[in-house]
Amino acid sequence: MIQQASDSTDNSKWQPRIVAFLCNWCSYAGADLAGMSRFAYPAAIKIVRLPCSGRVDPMFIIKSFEQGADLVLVSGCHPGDCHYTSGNYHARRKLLAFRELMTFLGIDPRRFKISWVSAAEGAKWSSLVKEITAEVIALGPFENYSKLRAGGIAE
Amino acid sequence: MNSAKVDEQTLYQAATGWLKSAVDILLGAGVEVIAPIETDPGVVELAAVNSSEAVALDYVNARLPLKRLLFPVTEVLLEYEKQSDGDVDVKSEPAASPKDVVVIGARPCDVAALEALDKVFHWDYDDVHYSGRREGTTLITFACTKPGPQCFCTSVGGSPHNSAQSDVLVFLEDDGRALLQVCSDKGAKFVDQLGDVAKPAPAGSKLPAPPEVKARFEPEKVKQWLDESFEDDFWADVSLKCLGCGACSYLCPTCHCFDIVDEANWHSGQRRRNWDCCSHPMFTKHASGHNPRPDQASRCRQRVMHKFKYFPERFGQIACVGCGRCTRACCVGQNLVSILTDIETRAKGGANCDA
Amino acid sequence: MKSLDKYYLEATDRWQTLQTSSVPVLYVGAATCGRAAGAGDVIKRLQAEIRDKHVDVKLVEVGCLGLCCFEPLVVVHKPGSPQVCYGKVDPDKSAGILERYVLGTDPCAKWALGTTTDGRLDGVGKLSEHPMMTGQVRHVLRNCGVIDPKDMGHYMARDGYRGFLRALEVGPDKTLEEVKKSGLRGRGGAGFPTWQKWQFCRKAAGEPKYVICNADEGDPGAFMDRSIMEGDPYSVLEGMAIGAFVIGAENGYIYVRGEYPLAINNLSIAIEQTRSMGLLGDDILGSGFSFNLEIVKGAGAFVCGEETALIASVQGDIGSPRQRPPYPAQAGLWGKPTNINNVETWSNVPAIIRQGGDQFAGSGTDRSKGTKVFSLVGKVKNTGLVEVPMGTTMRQIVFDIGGGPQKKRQFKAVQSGGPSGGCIPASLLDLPIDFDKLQEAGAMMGSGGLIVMDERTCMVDVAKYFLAFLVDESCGKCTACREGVAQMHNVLVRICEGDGRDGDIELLEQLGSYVKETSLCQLGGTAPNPVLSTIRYFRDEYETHIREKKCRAGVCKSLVRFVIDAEACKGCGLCLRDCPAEAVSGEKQEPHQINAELCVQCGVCYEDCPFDAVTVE
Amino acid sequence: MIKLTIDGQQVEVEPGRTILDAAKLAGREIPTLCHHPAVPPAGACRICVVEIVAGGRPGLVPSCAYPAQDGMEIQTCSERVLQSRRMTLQLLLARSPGSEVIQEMAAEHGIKEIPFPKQTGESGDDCIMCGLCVRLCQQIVGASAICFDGRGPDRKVSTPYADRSDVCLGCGACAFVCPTGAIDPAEYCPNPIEKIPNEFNCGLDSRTPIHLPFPQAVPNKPLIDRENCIRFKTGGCGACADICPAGAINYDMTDEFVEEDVGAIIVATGYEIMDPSVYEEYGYGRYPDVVTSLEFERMVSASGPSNGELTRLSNGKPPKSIVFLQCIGSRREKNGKPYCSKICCMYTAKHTILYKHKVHDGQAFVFFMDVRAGGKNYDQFVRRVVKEKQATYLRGRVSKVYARGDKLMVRGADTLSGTQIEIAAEMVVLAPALVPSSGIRDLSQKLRVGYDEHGFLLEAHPKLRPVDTNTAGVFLAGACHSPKDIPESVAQAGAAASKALGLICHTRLSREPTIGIVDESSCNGCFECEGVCAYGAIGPRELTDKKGNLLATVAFINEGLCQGCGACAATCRSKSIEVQGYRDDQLFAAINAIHR
Amino acid sequence: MSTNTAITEPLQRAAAELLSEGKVAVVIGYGMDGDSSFSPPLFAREPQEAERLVFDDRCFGNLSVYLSKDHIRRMGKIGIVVKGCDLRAVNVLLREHVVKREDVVLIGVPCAGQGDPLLGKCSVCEQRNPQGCDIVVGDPVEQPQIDAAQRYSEAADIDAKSIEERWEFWSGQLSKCIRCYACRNVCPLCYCKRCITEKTVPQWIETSAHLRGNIAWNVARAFHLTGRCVNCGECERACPMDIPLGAINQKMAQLMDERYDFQSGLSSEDKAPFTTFNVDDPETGIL
Repeated sequence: MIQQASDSTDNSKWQPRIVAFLCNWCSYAGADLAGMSRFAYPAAIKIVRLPCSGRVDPMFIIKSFEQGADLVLVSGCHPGDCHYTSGNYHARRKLLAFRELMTFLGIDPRRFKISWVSAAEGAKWSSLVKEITAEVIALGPFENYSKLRAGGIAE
Repeated sequence: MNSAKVDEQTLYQAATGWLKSAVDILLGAGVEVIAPIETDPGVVELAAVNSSEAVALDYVNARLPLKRLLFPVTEVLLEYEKQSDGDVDVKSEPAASPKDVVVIGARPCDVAALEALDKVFHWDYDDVHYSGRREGTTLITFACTKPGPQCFCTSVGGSPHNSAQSDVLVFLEDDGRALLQVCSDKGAKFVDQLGDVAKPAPAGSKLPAPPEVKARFEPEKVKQWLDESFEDDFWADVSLKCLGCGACSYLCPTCHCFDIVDEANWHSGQRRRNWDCCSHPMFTKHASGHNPRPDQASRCRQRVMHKFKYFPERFGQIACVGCGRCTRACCVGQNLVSILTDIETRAKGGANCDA
Repeated sequence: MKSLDKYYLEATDRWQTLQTSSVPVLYVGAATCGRAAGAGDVIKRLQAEIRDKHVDVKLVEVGCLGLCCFEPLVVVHKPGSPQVCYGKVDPDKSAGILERYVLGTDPCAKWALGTTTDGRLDGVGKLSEHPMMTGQVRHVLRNCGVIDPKDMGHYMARDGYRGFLRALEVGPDKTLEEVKKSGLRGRGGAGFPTWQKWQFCRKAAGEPKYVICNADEGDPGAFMDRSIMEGDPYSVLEGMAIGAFVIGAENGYIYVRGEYPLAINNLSIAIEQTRSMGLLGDDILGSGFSFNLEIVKGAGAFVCGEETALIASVQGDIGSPRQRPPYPAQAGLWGKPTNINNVETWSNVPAIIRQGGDQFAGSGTDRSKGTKVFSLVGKVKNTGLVEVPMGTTMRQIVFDIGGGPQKKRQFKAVQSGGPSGGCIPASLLDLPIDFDKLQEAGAMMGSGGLIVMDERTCMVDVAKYFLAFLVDESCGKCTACREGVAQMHNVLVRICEGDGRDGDIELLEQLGSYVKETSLCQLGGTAPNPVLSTIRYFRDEYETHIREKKCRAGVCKSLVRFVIDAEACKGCGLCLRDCPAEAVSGEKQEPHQINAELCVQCGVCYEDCPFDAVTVE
Repeated sequence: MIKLTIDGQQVEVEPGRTILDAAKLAGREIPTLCHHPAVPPAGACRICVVEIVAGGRPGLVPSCAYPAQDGMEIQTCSERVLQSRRMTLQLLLARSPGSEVIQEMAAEHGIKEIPFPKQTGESGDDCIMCGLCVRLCQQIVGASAICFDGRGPDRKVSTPYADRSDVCLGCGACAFVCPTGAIDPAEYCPNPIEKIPNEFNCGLDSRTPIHLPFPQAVPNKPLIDRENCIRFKTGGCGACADICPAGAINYDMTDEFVEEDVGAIIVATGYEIMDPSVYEEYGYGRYPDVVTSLEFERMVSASGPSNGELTRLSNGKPPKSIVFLQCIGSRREKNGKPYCSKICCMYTAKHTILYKHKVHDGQAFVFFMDVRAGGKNYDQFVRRVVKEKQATYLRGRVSKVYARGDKLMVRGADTLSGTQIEIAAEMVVLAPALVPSSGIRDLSQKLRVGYDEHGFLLEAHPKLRPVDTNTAGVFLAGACHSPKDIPESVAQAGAAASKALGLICHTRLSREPTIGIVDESSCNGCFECEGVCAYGAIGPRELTDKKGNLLATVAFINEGLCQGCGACAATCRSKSIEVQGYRDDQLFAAINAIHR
Repeated sequence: MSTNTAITEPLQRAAAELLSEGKVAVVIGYGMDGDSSFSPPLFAREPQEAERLVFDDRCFGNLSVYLSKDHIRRMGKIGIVVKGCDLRAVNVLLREHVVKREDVVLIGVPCAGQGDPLLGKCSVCEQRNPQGCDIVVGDPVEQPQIDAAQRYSEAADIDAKSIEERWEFWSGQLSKCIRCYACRNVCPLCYCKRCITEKTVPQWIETSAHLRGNIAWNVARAFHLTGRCVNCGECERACPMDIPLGAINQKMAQLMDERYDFQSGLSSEDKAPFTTFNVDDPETGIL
């Protein structure tokens, strides 16, 4: 573990890790479409499939950071398109509030992205991933958090 | 361990500026110096210092007790990692061998509390994590000059000038000088390190009289009642307002309950020991869902019983040093002294008065 | 009860004292009729005289004696002398009577109508022997003009409320039995047996029950009820109390026309006094029977004399009748059983209970018992209230009591029963007065109005007059009355204006019988009577109007041409002076002439001429 | 029961009934004027008199107001009766010579001449003073806005103080009951009489508060419109209950919530048409002769407001030329609906034929964008219309409709010939866009069914599940889903029905296992999960001990309704809900895996 | 310290009456304790015990926390002394079905503010006079008009910091956390039978008192109170390590107020912001 921590702080070897929570019906299908349509996008993104963006508990994001994510993305259906009618509306409230909480606590909000990508937006997915990957590369490793993996108060 | 006692306690007179010299000397010797510093206005905490300037001298007691230096709030017991071949590599040694530490300025009650911790961590099993740190720690205790309103050390066998478990007990004087009472070899070593700064006190030098801390109850009487009052309604009454927040236990210099958890992901992890608290409902909750201490009454009772009955029965001493932190920290005004005096009244057959 | 007895004693004592007063007492008839004739001025004058002369003379206002043509009337009690009744007393005369008779010795015989008590007085006969009084039997009117209507003591002293007390004593059943025995029939016009009406209401289901006094005296020329209410209000109250007791009603209403303020005033006082004596109110004399009375003022609609319209009016609704059944005895005021009797009926009751029904039944005819009060008006010498036993003939009333037509003119007919009654021609003058007999003759008793007509009365005009009244008074609810009566009136107008056609009489008859049988209420049901009875007896007059275009009575202006009989004319110039059209010419002492072109047929000359020299051509 | 004889015929009636009631039972007709079964009788007009021959006080009595009595013998048309009746009619005729009702009645009674002068002018109007209106207004309506003024022949029916009084409700009941039609409420009602528009006829005519919703309604029974019923407005009236022989009227009935546990719901809320007045250029709402297709449909319907007679609303004459405008609001990206309303092309073709049926010599024009006649035999139908010259089809849009004289000028383009066209029409029929029913959004939220930007409900899948919705057990039929014609709607309804039956005919329900499960031991019962559940799948469940004591109320997820979205799981603070297949530990494992 | 006799006396009377009439099994109020720097909770179960109830300017605690405690609820119907601010917590508890309205008798006390000087929350209190109580003792106090801008001031200092400074600040503060959970246990709204931090399968939050675990804990705590927290400040008062928890809570409350026009606990009928939504909710920051 200590070894790992030093790995991740070594910028030369560092590869960004993006955790993406995608809803099954729109964004996951959109990502799928991007694949089928042969839209290339960076491999830094690791997709976790969920039924709905409304399924995302903000603690998933904290969990992801704890596990070494440099950036977390939650993506769902466009408003009004939710397969479950309103899951994305609930997600929108919660996740935007969560981002405010992060911001207030000094947890860099640029490390957390929300997007709406429909099943038809393979191209958008591809460009979105490119965009955020470029951004996270520019930001560098999420050191504030990676440092924490070495321990807390008494260590 | 601090079991070796000097045959004769020796008094030294330290000159003005002794503290600065002591800190400089110790830091120069690569020793980690822990001392009270004011972290927030009115809040004093024992923490590592780089110079003597930050050391706070005028305070009642540190917010967190001394115990946290020897029994940290969380510590790694072992680490493990899955190897590429599928084997698991386990490191069960303490992460690093502890540095020598000198704690300057803890209060006598906090220091005296270590006796209880020593007994627990060195009882049926020698806890290397604890004892390693305990060995390497020298305790230069500052005698109390201004006890706080909630202090009741004298009721539990202590005193503002209690030297128990201290290596050196320091009596600060107004002019910056101090009387150093050496209580152990470690203490002697410390005084030696000071060189000229500390000279043997002139014969006949007298220790100042301790400030008054009124004795509030007799622990024996309390125990006497506790011995036969496990089922008493008193516990339900006294615990009514208790929210089980745990602040009392966490701040207690003698409380030592802990929980061991694994924090891991799929390929590596740590086993940690964290403070725990008998006031929390989860503390005794079984995996089955059964909780032998199902309510706040039984948990409150446990806390009092443990300190004033079980611990004395097992280790021959009360697990309370009268620092008063529990009462100060309680946000619903639960007052340990009131509870104990109430118990004492009951022990004497008196009426139930305000708990 | 004890206090009541005591009061009776006191009242009797007071009454006796008044009757045998040691100081002179002047009784002034101050009912509406008296006041209209100037009784008010007389009273003022007498008061002033008494005050100025510092004499000890009592003045008492009483009701109407019925001698209306002699109003104002003053009855003088002078200690030691019989009481004398003076007629047509004006203020000067009253001062003279005071001066000369009361304070002096001259009985002023020329003004006196007669004595009212025993004893003789020079030059003054007995009033009971006065032509207008002979033949009269005064039961209902016994107190009128005798007692002070505002002093209950007077009534009590004359056996007032004894009937009611007896009723309370014997109970409703026996009381009703007495009424039945008496054979009393409603005096309002229809002559329905009173006991039967009471019994219907008594037996009808529904609580509470009500009794109502119909004091909406609407017939032109009728004023019996007014006189009773003004002169003897207690008898009405007592009668109602007895009726209510029999029927089981706890509330009563007196529906009085608003045009009778004095009657309302006297009734109110009487109610208050009776109540204060404990004879009205809750649990009367501990009998358990409660009875409260209230006066309701009518607004002077003739139709409100009809029972259902009256009830509607009491309820505050428009005074329109409704179809019967249900009858008021079943569903009247507020839908509850209600008994309505007229003033005279009610005031007959106390004596019946007091003296027993048999005594009442002792007078009158077979099927019409007791007496009947008539108001005798029209072209007759003595007008006034007349109370005669049933069975008296019309001739007796008109000629004996009334003194016959004025100016020795020819009697033509009597209109009986007001606008809804009919006329009785000379040929039927000997008909005894009786509900059924009058009905047979095509007239009706009505409430008792008798209008005497002489040769100068045009019967078509009379019919037209009454019809005009009825057109005005029809409520307009039902087609038959509203349209039928109006059309009849139109035909009559046409006839009187000389536009009568053949068939008009038949049309009138046809309409008349239609209106009679098709109308909703008895206003319409009787409205054609004046027409139908005049056609029946004076068909020739109609024919003359229609065919000859002539009105022999000289009334219908379009059909009249006045001429002066030169032989009879003495040239007095009266007609010349009064003619508004200056159509009369002629020198004094010479026969005058009427210029037909200027004449407007107003008839002034016709009326004026003392020699009957003006005639109708 | 009361037994009486009427014209020799024995009848039995209940006590309290009138002779008129008895006569009706006996089948004897007695003329009436002032009588109305709903209004207490007055016996005012006297036209209904009959003769009591025996068994009562003999004479003429008004049958409407006279109670039938046991043993009565009644003649309804004896000579005496007829004489009276004839006289009454003569008198009434004199008063109201112009009244047709009286004239007819008089004629029936053989009256030719009357011996009275006929009145003219004010007092000779049609009012026969029967007072039915007065009684109705006072006793039934309870408004007392009409009264009598004066008495005798001068009696008049008037308003209090002859004024326009606010007590008048404007209900028009007086005019309704007036036997001679003498009342025009507008003369005295303070407010304009608001006729109740007949909804089914697009408000082209009016209806009474008691009405049949539409012809052949199911159930085919009248209903009372509470908003307009006087009983509910003033507490008066109640006439219908009085006269209903079946006693079927119950004013206490109220709308009620009926709760049913059902296994499936089919939504078939249909459509509404868009209000075309938003397009000012077409003049709808400004010119009476510009109507919607639905209004036109009613106007040509035999059961419509004009009984099938097609007339111009402006002047009542048949329109000699008519222009049908297609796509009013449909297929219009800006200020309209981008979709095709689908049914207009076909019904307009039908309308042109109907028009020709009504106006043989009329000329019809149709402005269209495309003729969309995709359906079985549809295209043939339209072609027939064109071929048979039922109508002239002009491809193009209309830019303006404006009035010139009594004509409507329709200006448009014929894009086929490339010319500007102006047609002088007498009627213009608009085919407005179909829109979903106005309450659809509320309903969709209740049913947790999605809707598109236009408010049409969303199917679960446009191709594979066109009848289902994303809420299990809710199916769609008809135009609530999208504009549809009848065959399509019927087909979808059949499909929805069989889907619903397929669902409920089984004792067990098969479904995806990805649903939420509540950990009842840790659920707090705060029901925040209920708030986020789009399916109403979450409800309370009471946990009891063995004795039945309530221990806790916790959330319960109906597994038949749950769709497994997991919003509840994300909302649950105590983490007491897991979604099968997307459990927290499964997701954490996925997050962990990023370390590889 | 000054006892408010104008409230204390009627309060005692009302409590004694409720108890003697058996309308409640216990009245939870404030008592006097000379050893304490504030007036601690007092449980009156007998009418005579009501005499010990006081109301003064040291009644800091939010007694509604006891409404969810089993050992109190077992007593029966609860009478509870509530200040206007406490009532907000009661409203949330009602909304979340923790207590039923019929199971509590709310004894409202008008409160012009606690502490000398006034506590921060009291100086911007908009609920000085409790609304909707079963009983209100004492006369209403003046309610100053509070500007919406004044409502949230505790977070202002931190808002002024840059992201990095904030991280610096909070990592320092949160490092202190010893995970005693006093903040949770005194919170009236942290009534979970099993706290998220106690859930071990999976382990949502590391229980060790290192900064990583402390951040997770404090984020979870703050987020679970977002849209619910009534800013009573008990967590901060209870925190033995003096972590400015109130600032976090206030920040989130401010967000709910500004973004969704929602203030928690003003009514027991309203819907928590995270259980509802508007189609037109703000979208800023979504890609």
